[in-house]
Amino acid sequence: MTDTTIFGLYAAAAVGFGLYGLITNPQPLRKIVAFNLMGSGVFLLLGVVGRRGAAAGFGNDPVPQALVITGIVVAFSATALAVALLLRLFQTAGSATLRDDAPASASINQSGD
Amino acid sequence: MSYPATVLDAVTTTRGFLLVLSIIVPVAGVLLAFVVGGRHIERLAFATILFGLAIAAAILVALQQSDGPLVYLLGAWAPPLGVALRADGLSAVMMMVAAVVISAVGVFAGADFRPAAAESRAPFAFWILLLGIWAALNIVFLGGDLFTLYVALELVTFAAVPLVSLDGRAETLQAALRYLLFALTGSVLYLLGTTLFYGLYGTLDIVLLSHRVRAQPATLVAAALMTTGLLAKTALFPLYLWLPPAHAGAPAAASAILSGLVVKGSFFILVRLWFQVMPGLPGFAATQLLAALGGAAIVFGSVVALRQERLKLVIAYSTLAQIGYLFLMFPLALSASGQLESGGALAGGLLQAVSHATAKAAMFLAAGSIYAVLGQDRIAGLGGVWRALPIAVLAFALGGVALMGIQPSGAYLAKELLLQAAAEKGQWWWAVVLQAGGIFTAAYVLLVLAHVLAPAKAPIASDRPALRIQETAALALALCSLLLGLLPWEAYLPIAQGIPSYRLGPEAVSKTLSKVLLPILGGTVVATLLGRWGPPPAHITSWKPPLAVVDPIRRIGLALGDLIERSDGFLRQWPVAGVTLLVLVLLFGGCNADGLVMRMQARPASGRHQLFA
Amino acid sequence: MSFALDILTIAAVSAGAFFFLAGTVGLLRFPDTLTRLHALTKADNLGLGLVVLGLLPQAGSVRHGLKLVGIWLLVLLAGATVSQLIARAARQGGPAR
Amino acid sequence: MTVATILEMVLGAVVLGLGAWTIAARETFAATVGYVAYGLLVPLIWVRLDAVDVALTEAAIGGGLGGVLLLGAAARLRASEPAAAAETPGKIVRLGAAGASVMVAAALSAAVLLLPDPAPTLAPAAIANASATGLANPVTNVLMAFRAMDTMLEKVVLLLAIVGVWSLASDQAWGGRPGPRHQADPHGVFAFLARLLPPVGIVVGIYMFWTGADHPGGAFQGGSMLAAMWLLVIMAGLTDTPPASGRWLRLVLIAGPGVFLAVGLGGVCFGLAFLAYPPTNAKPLILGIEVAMVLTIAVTLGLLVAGAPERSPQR
Repeated sequence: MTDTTIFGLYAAAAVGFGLYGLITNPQPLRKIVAFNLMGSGVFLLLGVVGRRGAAAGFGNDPVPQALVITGIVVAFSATALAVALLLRLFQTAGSATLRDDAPASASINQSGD
Repeated sequence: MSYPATVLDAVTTTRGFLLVLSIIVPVAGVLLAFVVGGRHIERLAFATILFGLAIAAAILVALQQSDGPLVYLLGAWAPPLGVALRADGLSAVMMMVAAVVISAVGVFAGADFRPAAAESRAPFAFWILLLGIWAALNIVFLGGDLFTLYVALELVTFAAVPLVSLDGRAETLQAALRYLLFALTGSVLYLLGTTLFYGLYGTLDIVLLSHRVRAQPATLVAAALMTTGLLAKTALFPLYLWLPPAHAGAPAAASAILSGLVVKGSFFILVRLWFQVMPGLPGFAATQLLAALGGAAIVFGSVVALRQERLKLVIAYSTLAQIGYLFLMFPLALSASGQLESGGALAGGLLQAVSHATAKAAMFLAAGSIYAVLGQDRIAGLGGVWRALPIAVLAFALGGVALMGIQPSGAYLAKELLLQAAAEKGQWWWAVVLQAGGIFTAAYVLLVLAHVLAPAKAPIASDRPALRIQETAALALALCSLLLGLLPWEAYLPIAQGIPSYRLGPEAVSKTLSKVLLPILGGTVVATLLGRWGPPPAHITSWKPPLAVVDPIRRIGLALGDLIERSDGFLRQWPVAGVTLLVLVLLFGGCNADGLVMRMQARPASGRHQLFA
Repeated sequence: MSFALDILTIAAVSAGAFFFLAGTVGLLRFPDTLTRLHALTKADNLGLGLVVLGLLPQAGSVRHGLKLVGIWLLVLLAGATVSQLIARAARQGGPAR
Repeated sequence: MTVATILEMVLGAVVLGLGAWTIAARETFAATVGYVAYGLLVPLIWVRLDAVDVALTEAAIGGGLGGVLLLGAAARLRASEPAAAAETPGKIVRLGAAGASVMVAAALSAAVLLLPDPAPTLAPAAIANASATGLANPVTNVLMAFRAMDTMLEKVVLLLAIVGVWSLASDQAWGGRPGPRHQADPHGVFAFLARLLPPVGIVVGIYMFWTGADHPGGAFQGGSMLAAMWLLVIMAGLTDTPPASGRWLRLVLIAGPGVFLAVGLGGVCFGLAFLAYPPTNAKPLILGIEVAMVLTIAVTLGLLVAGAPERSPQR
């Protein structure tokens, strides 16, 4: 087992932690953190893939690196949008939860417009 | 200057630039609209839409004249280093549908999102996001690289989520947040699979992958992750927790886009993945599982739709059912060794997507017109609405009829093609599901129509008059869907035999009649048994004897409906949906592994050719 | 000469590592915010300073050496400011950690 | 087993432990603090993977700006905590989730172990074609030439994220200044830092961008550095966020994708292809795009952290 593979296993574990947090944490902000953890696991995996493809004098295949950089920016945009939604939801509803106990027909019927 | 090509199609074809145009025109529209803002944003959007519509049409024409897919190598860099755009028949058709639906929605929204003297929030966001979704969908349809498709998927999501919460109410904000978080989970899974594909084969280009992908254990993991991620974004049962509140809560124009087009984006990538990226990989069990989920979606979505009290929720749950319909094609089109076997089934699946896109957009727009006039959309309160909004009601009805699969609608043609494939393969159980799907659809459409056509309980107190242009936009889309079956699809979709003809004759008439009557009669029965009806009007005494007969059966139906509605509430809880998501990953991995063992012995011939004309 | 410089490097970096260790132990074990901050600043200022000092002979060029010193100075600045802010927040009954 | 391997295992274990902490911590604020620490340590792994470009990006965007965003949200959401904690799913669901997560992670690990050896790579192809751009940093080559489409689209992603965040404003606050007005003691230590650091930070940011042509660095890294400096000044109350309706602000926000698009079309006009650069002028053209992109990225990232417009432009 090479040291690169070790990082690959860590990445898989980070994805696993992220998935668990995303599913079980009731607080949306924690879900967002878990999503980021999961994302970072995926990016690490790409880094490991790139590292395995080290060749031609490069320590890391540049293509996966570029994908990761694009991916990080996309993930950041997602985080920003989710946080803004969450803050607005908290401001409007006074609570921040994804729970939807009421039957769907009841939850949308008081419309303002 | 470019990297030595390893594939035959790695050259830009003539008129390939049309593909670039179809992406950068809406992108340029987004950028300009963002700067201009203010009062001119709507006109700018209209100009972009017209331009885009023309490009989509031009691509259809160009594709017919070329003898293979249109290809454009971005920056003249050939894959695997570069990224290619490719348009085959499937992409061209989907692009045209997107253009048509967006045009109609644009006309409809022109009345709702007309900016006032100063720039205001909702129009600004709506028009930019509309163009953004369009650009993103075109990339989804054309992208030849799995990572470019990932970015496109994210673009779709980022444009779609704010549309859900455009009116700013707490419920819609919550729906948007759910949608965003679940969709993000799906895209992370997709990206994971993409990563593994790169690690395995050193390319993300779809055509190159189709040559290189072999049935290996790591490939199965990648495929399972990507499939499930895309299912979460498509909202296939049981991963639909975000769909009903998001689609029903958004403004009508946005709902039409979300239900009609957005879910088709991830579905389209799934089709690319299963049919092109990894031919020979999905096993019998995996395709059956996919279609079984589809079948469950039909039953679940339809039954819950029948029990909704609000029109927009009926339509939203109908989307859930219709998404299920899209997945019935997988076992019919793919052979047991995962190769494309029946082009007709694939064409049928795509046609179903096309018909649903137009019909569902029409229905949401019609519902939006009704909502705008009545100020509410409770089904029980829809009596007499056809007097106030005859065109909207007609649009809704025609959209419903088109969805049921009645001649000459696109859904009819789709159903015929799928039934044909089911008969050829001897998988009769899918034929049953296909027919049941039509009956269920008829049931909720008839249920709504029965209320709409009933006499008004109270005179309609209208806030504002009906806008004819909005109703007409809805009607145009509904007519589109209804007449889709008459178009020459052979040029774009892999339909081997001629399409079932429409020649008149006594035999044809009786056959047609039976095909029309089956869903309508079946639908009436189902709607009577499972629907929510108020007490019958007391003054009609003739209702009593039949009611006495129906009552016990109806009670069973209601109990069944209750059960399904309760499981619907259970499945829509976040933790449950999350666990289901992971279980599906494992199931798909397991199903494909099952096929893997089979294929280890008999590896398929390397006949991995271009599947699509 | 280079041997002496290597010895200096080893000594300084080890000392720096010790302060980091001490600072971390303090962060985990001390009872309240202010004492924890006290421990942390040891790691930031002294620990990093010693590490940078130890690395200077290995830097190779003056430019790289200046970059190293620049890093230390920036961390000093940021660390000092943040400690102040945290301490003030702690005194005003903010987030107790 | 070498010292380096042991070091890597320990580093990975610490990072993973922090990751687990962000999931397990009881308090949301503590979890976000844990995430910031995680985000600052992950770049070390990236350096060990010989991907310095990514390490810089991850530190600046993942750890830095992402951390600010999450910490700010955690502070504003503190009141929602008890209600959310009451909704923790039952033991069966948690066990099920844990089991399923472990199995998916195990499948993923198996896939990692089964990756082919020798691994496929595009590094030689990237080298062979580097002469077309005249840039020595291979990652910049991939981002700006070979996969330029992704990079351009990602700028559109950023813009749509801005539109999405702004669409969450109330109708009255439309066109107003994003985020809350920060108050700080103008003679306090924070204001002092906000005056002292930005000149240095701006130089470093521009350097990171400039050196990205040939060495690790680039528009993203430099842009996020500039964004951080801007946010620092805003948070110290020395300046305010610009009104969202400003014409200049809008122009800056589309400058990156706009210039990218224009240069891409220029490639068509010169008879090459969309997003192709004429070999003689490739480097200046790419740098031109990157200048626009740095500006756009800096302002976009800053505004994404600031949030939706909250205050009318007059106040």
